Amino acid sequence: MPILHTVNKSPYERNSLDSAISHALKGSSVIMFEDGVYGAMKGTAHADKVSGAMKDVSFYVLGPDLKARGIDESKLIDGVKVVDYSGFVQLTVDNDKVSAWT
Amino acid sequence: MPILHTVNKSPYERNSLDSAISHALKGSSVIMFEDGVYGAMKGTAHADKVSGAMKDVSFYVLGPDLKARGIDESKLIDGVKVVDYSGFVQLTVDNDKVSAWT
Amino acid sequence: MKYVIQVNEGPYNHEASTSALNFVRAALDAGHEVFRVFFYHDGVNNSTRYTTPPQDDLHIVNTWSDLASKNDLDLVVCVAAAQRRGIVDEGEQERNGKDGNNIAPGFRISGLGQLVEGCIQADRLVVFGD
Amino acid sequence: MKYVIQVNEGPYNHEASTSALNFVRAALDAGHEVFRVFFYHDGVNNSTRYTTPPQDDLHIVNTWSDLASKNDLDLVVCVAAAQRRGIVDEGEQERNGKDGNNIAPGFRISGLGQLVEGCIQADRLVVFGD
Amino acid sequence: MSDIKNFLYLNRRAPYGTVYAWESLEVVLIGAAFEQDVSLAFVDDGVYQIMKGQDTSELGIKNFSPTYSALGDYDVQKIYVEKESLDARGLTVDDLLDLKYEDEDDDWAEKDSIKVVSADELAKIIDDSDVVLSF
Amino acid sequence: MSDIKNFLYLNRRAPYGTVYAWESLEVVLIGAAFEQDVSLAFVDDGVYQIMKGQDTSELGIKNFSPTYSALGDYDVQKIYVEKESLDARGLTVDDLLDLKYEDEDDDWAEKDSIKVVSADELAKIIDDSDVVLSF
Repeated sequence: MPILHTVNKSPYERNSLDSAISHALKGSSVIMFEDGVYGAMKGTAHADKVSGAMKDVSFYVLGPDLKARGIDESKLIDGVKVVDYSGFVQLTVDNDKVSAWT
Repeated sequence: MPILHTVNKSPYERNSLDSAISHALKGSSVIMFEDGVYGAMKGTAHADKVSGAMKDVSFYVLGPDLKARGIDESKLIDGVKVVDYSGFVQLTVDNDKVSAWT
Repeated sequence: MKYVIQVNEGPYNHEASTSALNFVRAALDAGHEVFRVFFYHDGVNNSTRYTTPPQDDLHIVNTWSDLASKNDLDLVVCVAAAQRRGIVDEGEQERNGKDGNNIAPGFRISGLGQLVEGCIQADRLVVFGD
Repeated sequence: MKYVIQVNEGPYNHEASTSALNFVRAALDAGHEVFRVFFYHDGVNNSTRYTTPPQDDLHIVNTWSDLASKNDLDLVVCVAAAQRRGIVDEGEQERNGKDGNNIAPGFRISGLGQLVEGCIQADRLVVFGD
Repeated sequence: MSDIKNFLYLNRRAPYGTVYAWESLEVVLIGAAFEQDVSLAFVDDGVYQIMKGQDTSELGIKNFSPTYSALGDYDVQKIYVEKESLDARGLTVDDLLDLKYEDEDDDWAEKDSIKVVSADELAKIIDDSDVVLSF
Repeated sequence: MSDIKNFLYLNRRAPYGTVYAWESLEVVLIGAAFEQDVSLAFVDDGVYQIMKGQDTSELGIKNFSPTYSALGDYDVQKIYVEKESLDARGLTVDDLLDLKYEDEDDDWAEKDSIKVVSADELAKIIDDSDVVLSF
């Protein structure tokens, strides 16, 4: 039963992304949105955790929140997929349930 | 000009305590209150940061917030001083200004 | 797919209510059903008709009201959370002896059971919060 | 010592307003002057008379009102923040065409300049927030 | 899908600093009337919610921690506490409230509600639930 | 104490996720009328507030980042950005808005407002201020 984990906080300010990754089983997905999108940037203190988890977990980031914050897609960690709100909705369809890590 | 730094967030959830300590000059004080009081407990993943900073910085914790959370004073890091609200007020008198780290 | 959406933060202070609005719109556009939007914690503050945000910013409360009226959405405000925070409809006004009310069109105040029942009825719960 | 106190969060959702109340009481008890309490961000939600918290919990809004009346406190609610969040007094009601108002006794709505002026006048600013 | 769903209440915040702990508990109490399969998990700062000896009298606010002890009467029997979260905070199960329920299948014997689980076990508990309510 | 105080606005939050960044800026703009000595510091996630290229159109909310470029006109000339915060986030000053002011003591020459400082330097800037407004 795949799960979509949602993360809406910056990994520098809160422990949300860490907690989501620690509790994400193989085959589940994580979407970063709101201030959570900073967790999708490469070359940062937190990027290795996302890259390291990527063999088991799929990572997504919400495009409209990236744009609001001036983050170009070229700055994203390789393998993180950008979705818009309709893609976010589709992820909640494709997974059996949603777990929010705030 | 000594400063009182206030920290009201748990060190596990937020970066407030870390930030306060990184910006506290010798002779300044830090008071932990609200969920910040968890930063005053010994034997934890964050206790070394407080102990390590203690030669330059004085640490205080708000008693009423400790009691609310069921933290006995025997569980505090050595050298952290417990104050009540009137002690908190006095700290804002004894220092020249207050900087809040939320 | 049938959704229940939980909104935990008030407008403007956190992005949560804007995110929930955008999610609900996208879900409706994709042909899904939004069975209920449940406002809890400070989320109850999405439902006051007393807001006057700057004209160059999104009017979050009116956007909820419009969305509800166009799509027949069930916008439920938790009564216990509303009482703590000062959201009042006509019934609450009378019950609690208030001299007015502030609930916006399209919202209704009801119990926490509406959230639990929504989770039982719906296929998915999506939470927007701090 | 002369204080200005800034309160950034609404009642109940965060401990900030309770902490501010306890601090203000202790400062007054110690003979200090509280020049102004300034409510900003979601802190403006401390000032609605529409709340009805459970009887076994602290009534935060009434506690502010009582404290203000007994100590002649200046409780100032930021107008820009209040407009975004639905806090209305008689003046704002008229200006923004609202059908009522919800401000509690002892609070007044005014501009951000009141915070800056408070910081200039006072010896200490103490911030309670999230 | 069966008529009864597995509800998991995922509690990650400390008490009193924010209202989430208390308003989560209010959902659990109301939700009990719906006779679903309910579990509570305490992880990250959520483990602080069930520390014993809480006394809010000096703050002047409501102490809601006694309510956790009543959960057994609401048929809440599965309370998971994450070991990694306890360890990082220097806590053991002895620091927590002694939460019990009466097992109707075992002649109403009083049993412990709290079960300490690893992060991996908690991940599976989340996986096994139908609805995750995060607070 | 002199008639003019040193005001330091300490910005530690990312924009849009919460309102603090924008409502901090509103205080700075209003405060300018009081002709105090004003500095802004961006530290921790606060450095994200002044990233260039912000575009909120797809979210449908107000983009307030152009306002930072107007700060020079409000006589805000000292904008400190913490190096450690930039480094941890993989950012350099090239990722930030190009904030300028006109120096009236130097024939209105256009100068950079942003100065990148270390955590130690920022600690001293905090120490040198009279009032610290934290957002």
